[in-house]
Formats: sequence, C-alpha cells, structure tokens
Amino acid sequence: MNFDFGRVALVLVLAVVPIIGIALGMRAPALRSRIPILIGIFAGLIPIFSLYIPKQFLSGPTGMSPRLDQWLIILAGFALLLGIVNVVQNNSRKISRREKGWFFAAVLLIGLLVTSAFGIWGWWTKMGIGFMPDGSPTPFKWVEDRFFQPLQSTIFSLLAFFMASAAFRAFRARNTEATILLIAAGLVMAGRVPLLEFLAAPFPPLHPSASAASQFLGGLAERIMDIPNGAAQSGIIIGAALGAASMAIRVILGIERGYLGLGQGE
Amino acid sequence: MIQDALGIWIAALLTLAALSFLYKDNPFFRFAESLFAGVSLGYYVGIVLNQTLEPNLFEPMRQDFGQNWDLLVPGLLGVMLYVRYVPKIAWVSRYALSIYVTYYIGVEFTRRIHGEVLPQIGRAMLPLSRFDLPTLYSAVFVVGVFSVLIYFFFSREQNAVTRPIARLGVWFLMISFGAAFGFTVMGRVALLIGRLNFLLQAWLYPLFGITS
Amino acid sequence: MKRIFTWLLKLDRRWIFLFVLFSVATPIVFPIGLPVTTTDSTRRAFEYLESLKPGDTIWLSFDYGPSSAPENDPMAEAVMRQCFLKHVKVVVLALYPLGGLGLANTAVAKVTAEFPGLRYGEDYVNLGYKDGAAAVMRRLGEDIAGAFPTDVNGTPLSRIPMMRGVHDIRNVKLVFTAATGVIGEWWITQVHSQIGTPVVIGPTAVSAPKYYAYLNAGQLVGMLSGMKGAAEYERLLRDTYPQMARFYKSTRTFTATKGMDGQTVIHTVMIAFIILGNLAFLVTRETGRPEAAA
Amino acid sequence: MTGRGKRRAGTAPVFPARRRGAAARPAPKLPLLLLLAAALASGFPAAAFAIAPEISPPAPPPIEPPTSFTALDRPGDTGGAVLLTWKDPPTLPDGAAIEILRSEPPAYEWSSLALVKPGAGKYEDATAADGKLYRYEIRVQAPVDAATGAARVSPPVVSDSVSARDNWFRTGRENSLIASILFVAIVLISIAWARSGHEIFIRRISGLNAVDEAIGRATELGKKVFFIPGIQSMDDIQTIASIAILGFVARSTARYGTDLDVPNKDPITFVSAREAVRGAYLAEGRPDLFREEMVNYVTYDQFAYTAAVSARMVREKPAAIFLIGYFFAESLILAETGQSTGAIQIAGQADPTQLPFFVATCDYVLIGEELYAASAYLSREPVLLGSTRGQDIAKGILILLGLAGVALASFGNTWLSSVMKTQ
Repeated sequence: MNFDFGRVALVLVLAVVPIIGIALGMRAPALRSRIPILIGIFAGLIPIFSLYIPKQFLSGPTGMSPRLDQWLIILAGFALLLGIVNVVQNNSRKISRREKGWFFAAVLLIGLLVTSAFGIWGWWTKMGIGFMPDGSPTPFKWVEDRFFQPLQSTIFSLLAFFMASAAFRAFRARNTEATILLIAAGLVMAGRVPLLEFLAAPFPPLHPSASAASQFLGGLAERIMDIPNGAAQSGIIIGAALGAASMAIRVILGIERGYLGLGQGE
Repeated sequence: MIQDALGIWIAALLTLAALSFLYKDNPFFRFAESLFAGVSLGYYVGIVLNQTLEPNLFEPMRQDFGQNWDLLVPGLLGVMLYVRYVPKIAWVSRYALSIYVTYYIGVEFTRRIHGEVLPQIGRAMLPLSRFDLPTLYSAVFVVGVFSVLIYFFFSREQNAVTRPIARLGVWFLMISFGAAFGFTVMGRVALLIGRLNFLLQAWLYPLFGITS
Repeated sequence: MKRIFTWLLKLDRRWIFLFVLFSVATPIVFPIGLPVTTTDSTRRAFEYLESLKPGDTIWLSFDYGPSSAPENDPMAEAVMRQCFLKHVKVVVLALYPLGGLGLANTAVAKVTAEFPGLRYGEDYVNLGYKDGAAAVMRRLGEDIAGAFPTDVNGTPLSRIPMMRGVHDIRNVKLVFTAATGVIGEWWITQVHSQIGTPVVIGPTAVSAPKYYAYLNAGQLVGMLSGMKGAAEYERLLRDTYPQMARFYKSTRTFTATKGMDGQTVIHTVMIAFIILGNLAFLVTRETGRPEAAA
Repeated sequence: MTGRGKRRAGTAPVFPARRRGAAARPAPKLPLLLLLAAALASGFPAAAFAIAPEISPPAPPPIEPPTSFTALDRPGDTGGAVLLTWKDPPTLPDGAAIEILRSEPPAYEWSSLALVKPGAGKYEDATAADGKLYRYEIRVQAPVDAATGAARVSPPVVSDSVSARDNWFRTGRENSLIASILFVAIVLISIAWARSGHEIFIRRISGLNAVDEAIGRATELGKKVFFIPGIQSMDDIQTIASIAILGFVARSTARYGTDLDVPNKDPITFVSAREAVRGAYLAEGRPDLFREEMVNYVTYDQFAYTAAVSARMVREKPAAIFLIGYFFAESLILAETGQSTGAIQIAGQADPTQLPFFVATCDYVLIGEELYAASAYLSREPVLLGSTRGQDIAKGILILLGLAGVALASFGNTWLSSVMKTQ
C-alpha cells in the first residue's frame, strides 16, 4: 500500500471528513451545507497552489492535483448513470401510460439497451469495442459505424443549411452595427473562394483581372481575420477571463452556491 | 458482405430521415431522432466503461492495488451523487458536487489569469513609433483591444469620453462576428459535401451500377 | 416589383435550403472545373515531393476524422498518387483516435487499386493506428519498431522489405500529415524541431491560419490549406502528370477540385441571397423582428 | 585542463564501455590512427606526430571545448532533473555535436547521456534521482575525419558535483502569482466595500432586462420557457454562470406559474440544474409547482442532444428560449430552429467562438463578460455587485498597464510586454 503524504491528505480531507460531516449532518441540519463548502475551498485551492508549488506531493505525477484530477474523471464517468436513470424513468413512464409518442420512447429505449449491452459485453469479454482479432468490427463498432456515425455527421451537416438561412435573414443593413456585420461577413465569404473567377468564367478577357481581384480579396479576408477580428477576440477573452476569475473566487469561497441548490449570498 | 450492404442501407436511410427535418418535423425524423438519442447514450455507456473507467479505475486497481487504493474514493463520491434519489438525505450529494465543481473552478481560475489575461494583454503591447503599414495594423489592433475592453465596463455610466469609445468597441465586435461567420461557412459546407459523398458513392452509385 | 421584394423578405427558409442542396450537390455530380490558382505554400510542398528520388520513403499520417474527410481525404490521396507515380515508397499510419484508421484503410485501398503494379510491403505499408500521438512521435525518433512493432495486419516490421532501411524517422525523407487538430502541430514541434525530418502539413481551412507562423519560420516545407489547398495540389498533379487527369475527371470519385466548385457556388449563392435580401429591405423599408441587440 | 585530458586519453582502454563512440570503431584495423586520434583529443598533437610523422596529411586543427559549463538543479521543478548550460566554442567543425556524459562520484565511470546539436546551449538531464550526487562532463565530438579516418573530440569540461531536488516555487511564474494575488485582493476588498453599505451602480444590460419580458410573454401565451444550459459539465465556469442565471429564471417562472423545461447534455450539470431549480421554487414558496421532469436528461452526444432539443422546440413551440452557457457547433442549429418557432431568444456565452451565430439568430445576446455580470445584475446583491466592481477596477488597471506597454514598446522598450509572458 502506498501512503504518500499527498495521497493520504487527499483521502483524509475528501473522504474521511465528508463521512464525519454526513454523520454530523444527520443531527445538525446547519452543517449540511457548511461542511461541503469548507471542503470545496480545500479542493478549489489545490490546483491553484499546484500551479506555483512544484513539490512532489502536490504537483508530481501522482501528487494531489493530478490524483484528484483522475478521481474526478472517474466520478464524471459514474455520473453518466444518473442521466441514464432519468432517461429510462421518463421514457418508460411514457410507454406505460401510453402517452402521445410512446412508440418513439420505445425506439429510444431499445437503442439505448442494445447499444449499451454491446458496449458492456465488449468490456466484460475483454474484446473491447473496436475490431475483433480477425479485423471484423465488433457489434458495438458496427452500431457505431452504421447508426451513430451517419446520424451524427448528418445532424452536424444541417449547419450548412442553417448558415445560409441565418445569413439571409440576419445580414440586413438595418443600422450602423448591422451594416458593419454584413460587410465584414460578405468580404470574408468572398475572400475564401475564387468567387470572382467563377463569375468571370464566361468572359475570357476578364480572367486575369478577376484572378488578381480574387487574390486581393483573399488577402483582405485574411487581414480582417487577423487584425480587427483578432483584436475583438482578445478584448472579449480578457474581459471574460476577469469575469470568470472573479466568479471562480466567489464559487471557491462559497459565496455563489446556486449549483448546490442553496440560495445566493451568505 | 450482406451485413455490409445492410449497413449501408441503414446508414443511408437514417441520413435521409435526419435531413428530412429541414422540410418539417415528421415521423421518419422522429424515429431517427429517438433512435439517435438512445443509441448515442448507449454508445457513451460503452465508451465510458471501456475508455474511461477501464483505464483509469479497473485496470490500475487490478494491476497494483497498493499504488491505487485511493481510487476507491471516487467510487464513494459517486455513491454520494446517487444518494440524491433518497429525498431525506439528498443533501449528501452536495459533497460530491462541491468537490467536483470547486476543483475544476480552481483550474479555471489559474487558466484565466495565467493563461489568458496576462498573455493577451502582453500581446496588445505593440510598438507604434513608425509610419508604415504594419504599424497601422498594430494601431488598429491596439485600438480594437482597448475599445472592446472599455465596452465591458459595468459599474459606471458611460460618459462623453467612454461612450464613443465603447461604441467603437461594439463596431469591432461586429466586424469580428461578421468575419467569423463568413469564415466558418466553408467548413460547414465541407460537412454537407461529406454527407452527399456518402450517399452518392456508397449508396446511389453502386445501386445504379455507376462505376466510372 | 415591390411585391416581389415583399415576397422575398418573407421567403420561407426552406427555399434557401433547397438552393443550398442544389448548389452543393450539382458540382459533385457534374464537375464544373473552375480555374484554381495555386499558392506558394502548396507549390513548395509539391516541388519538394517532386524532388524526391525513386526508392525514397515518405511518411503519410492520417491525423483527422470523418468530419473533416472532405477536406483532408483529397490531400492524402493526391500525395499517395504522386509518390506511386514517382516510385517513392509510402508508409501510412493513423494517429487520430476517432476514425483515423478507417479513413486511412479506405484511402489506401482506393489509391493502390489505381496502380496495378504496386506491391504491399515493398511500395507501401500500412502501420495502422497507435494511441497517444505525442509519445508515439518521440518514439519514432529512436526506433520505429518500438512505436509500431507490427503493421496493421500484425506482420513484424522486420519482415517487411521496405522497412529494412528505415530504422527511425530520420531515414524518412518527409512527413506528410493530413490533420484536423493539434496532432499536426505536434509533428512540427515534436518531430521536425527535435529530429529534423522535414514536414508538410495539410490542415483543415479553419486551423490553417496558425500554421502560417511555422511556414514563415521555415519549420514547414509547405502547406496545403484546407480544401482549397487540396484542389491546388490536384491541379499541380494534373499539370505535371497528364495521365492523372482520368482520376480527376471521373464522376465516381470525390476530389477537392469538385468540392471547391461546390464551395464557390454556394458562397456565391449565399452572397447573392444577402444582396437580394438587402435590396428588398432597402426598397420596402420593412423592419422585421427586432434583431440582435448587442 | 590538459591534465584531465591526459587522464581521459589514458583511461580510454580501461573503460571500453565509455568508448562506444566513433573513436572505438576503427580500433581493430588502425591502432596507430586510434592512438593518433586519442593523442589529438588529449591535446598532445606533437607527441602524435612524433609517433607517426609520415602518414599524416596536414593535421586538422584541434577542437576547442565548450566554455562556461554549469550544472545546477533545474529550478522550480518537482525534482528529478538537472539543468546543464554552456557556451559553444566560437568555431566548430562541420557536423560536430556536443556529447554529454555523467558519472556518480566517487565512481569515475562516465556514461554517455546524449548528443546535442550545437546552438542548444543547454540540456536537461531528466533521469537524475533526487538527492543523489552527479558530475557532468561535456565535449565536442566531430565526425570521423575523412583524410585520417579518425574521430575527433575536444578536451572535456567537467562540472562540480550537483544533485536534483524537489522545489517549493515554480520559477518564472512570479508574474501570474502577483497578478492572481492582486486580483483576489481587489475583488475581496470591493466585496467588503459593497457589504459595508456603499451603493454600486451597474449599467443597463439589455439582454438581462429582457429576461422578465420573455417570461412574461410565455405566461401570457400559456407556453413553456426553455432553458438550455450549454453542453459542458460543471467543470467549465460558463456552465456555473448559466446555472446561476437559471436560478433567477426559475424564480420568475415559479412566481408566474409558467412551465419550465431544462434539457441537459451533461449529467453533472443536470444534477446541479435540478438542485438550482428546486431551490428557486422553494425560495419563491411554490414547491408545489416544481416537477422533477422540468429538468431532464437527454443524452451525452452533442448532436443527438441537438436533434432531440431542436425537435422538442418545433413540437412544443416555447414562447421563450434561453441558450446560456458553453456551446459549440450546435449553437446555430438550436438557435436557428428556435428562431423558426417564433420564440423570444436570449443567448449568452463568454467564449467568443459561437457568438457570431447567436448574434445572427437571437433577439438578445450576452457577450463575453456580460454573462458573468448577469447574476449581480439580476440579484442586485451587494456581494455580487462588489465583485463586479472589482472586475472593473482590475480592467482599468489592465488598460492603463496595456497603454503603458504600448508607449514603452514605441520607445523600443519591451520590458513590460515580456513581464506579461507566462510559462
């Protein structure tokens, strides 16, 4: 058994103290929110200290900060089950009450059960979820390739259509701001493809100038992306980073705690 | 072989069903969408089990329990998360939630100050001492960064000095949004091309025997 | 006249969807063949590959997934074709976790079928996928067999004839990475900077801007930026090797040249729509819903 | 210097393992040349010529060793590494490399660690064990001389004993440490100032004024309010800001008795969102109106979630849609579908990537920092207003610093911008 200082400290504060806290909380309701917040302060300070203190017990490969990171990856993995329980509850209720669209709820549940069964089977048999030794896909992989992948990329590709409809509707010269938006969008769009050469295609005498103009538009688009766009992005990032950092202080100190279902303030 | 042809038909029909949403909501789309929701959730069960829990939890515990005994704690925290289904002691889940949230928020804090604020402000410190084109670009950049920052002042009413600067900042924001929108069209269209290619080459061309 | 504009302003967005579908699909089925002007970064990549001698070996890494396949596939295919024409040996591998290997297998099968004389293990080899891209790259500098003990079929590298003279990545004349994410950048920072093997990158259009810095610093031999870069490469290949035209004229296969036709048409259509919309708006002065208050 | 060289040349046959380099290879065939090479390396060319005067073409000039060689614990690390630095000699033969060797005193066995390209000037030995003493030696190694067939090396330079250790401060991060401390101090002082009863003004943010309008409309029409908290987990601070705003939206829907629907992609966000909504209904004294299904889970896949939520928008036609949090490519699919249903849409994201699509499709957009100012704006609580004030003070300081940096840089001084570089 490995009893490094960092590891033991982590277990003490993040496992033993909560257990004591739960025991106390059964008696004293006031502690039900106070102790989690105190532990939160500790957990929140670990990565901050780790940025500046390179000591082995804190930042080494198995120090407190990387170790806690690994713990929480596992915790996030477990959390998926919370979602699944909710989905199964909601959909089986729909089916049992024969609500409108119960058939589709059944389709959903069958898809969920079959795919996860393949995944669990692959894990249990150590076959994995990729390819079998003979190079043929596992059932999980087959479902991934034939159901999951095509649907995923098709929904993703709907964006091409929505880009066009949103552009048509939104890019109108209503006021100064909207006009600037419209012009920037138009210039960059035109600069990304040999649009002028396309338009000049039926007129051979225009080809050389169209090609030159095309190159110019391309350079202009790049410049717009680089300078005004880069500047605005920097401005947004700096402002947002300050806002995020100040929110982080409030969350770590337990001032902002709506996510725990507790009211604002003290 | 038959399995493969079947697979292509399934993929092609699901693609069409998903695209049909563009016309309007219909039973085919609803079928595809429900199936997708279920299959995708099941997919992540497989992924989380095989690619998150196996290498991060089960494998290390099996290989060397002495070095990894502490990995039992996330299991404990996971149980605390589920306790919220027991209304009387639902508050126990706060422990897991609070540790999860504050740790990552600590990471975020350092990332913002260390990784964003300082380097970004440093990047804006450009020399403006000459009269040439690159200096003009630098000047535009500097003006852009600071006018956008002035737009983000909240605790003071804008006055005769700051109002025009903030307005300029909004203009920079608008250029940025328009340009980024225009820049993205190409990548999104490439996705659509990918789907059409699949329908044509894997499904339609072989179906009609077009090979050249 | 005004009625047309009013109609246009209230246009059902499904008409726009239909336009989008046709403007993208038509050029893929019936290529237009728009002129493609080549840029310097693409020419440099092409000329470097042209300067290789028969028997040299290059490294072709599939560092992208299905979502960027229309951009990256044509690059990888064009480079493979060029190498096989010049009798340069190609080592194929995949470092992108989500689907890189599948794309590599498909592309290799497709292009090698076009060159009947090729022999697996002598003219090209497929090493398959390895997890942990950065670590794999560092390993390649020491000993390729350490990172890839076998090829994709499980044959030990020592039994593959063309791998005999290729002990580590220094024995390779060029790394070509068709890349969507950060893996392409690692080839520059982990392999070129540390070991010195020349690198050409084919990034997606979205990530291309950040590679200009590497290009200007001389850390990249050349770059094919997005679908446009791939189309330029196809044009250079067709101009240099007229026999290649048949692959690029076929209706059956997808090429970046066709893709760029589609891109150009759709961009033109979108701009036309925006102009029409504004014209209609200015003529009718009709304000629709309140828009985007910043 | 030469004395050490002598020892090295002399010890060569005793420790053949150390001589794995080019010099060892020709040994069986050309013992004489080996001797010559060793002699050259040892700085005794004259002696070598005395032994073999005839075979020697004009001798290559002796190679100079590197200078200013130091070996120190690599500063500010978790231990396990030693940092070597040196200056290359002014002239180097073509193809030469710097060889690095290590020994563990008191033993004198030198083992080769690495060959480094000229120009590097430093090497990190990451194989050193903490607390163990090492000595390092470097020398220039030139390729085999074509004329004589001999390998050529410079006289070596040896370091003092050194050991690696675990450190308490990561050097080079002083700037961000000071910035972080200052920022925390500014925010905490501003909060204390606000708490002590000082009024704090906050300017109008139209996107937030519209929250009540949107919920009011939903109430009038008897339709739902959708709140989509982005697709990230609670590990992203934008999600936390979104959950805070959800708390206010839920209080309004509880007050008006409007139906609320919060579909989730991330399970931990789902748990937090449910706690926040439950808490809001409780705080408004309407726990009877809260239903568990209000906050529901959809699926973990980005686009499956998008498809399901878009379909729900089209089917249920909500009157108001909030898209607040961290979104990726799905932003436009959701917002454009929502737009087509005629709902009032309020979007908010701090990360700039998806803002263009929200600006094009939504009625109101919270841009960047406005997202974080929202909870202060909506609640008007002194603590939150105070921290917003603190952000503004920090922003003011940054703007002044930035302008000072521009001014300095214009006079050719890049000190301030180099201070901002983080590692």
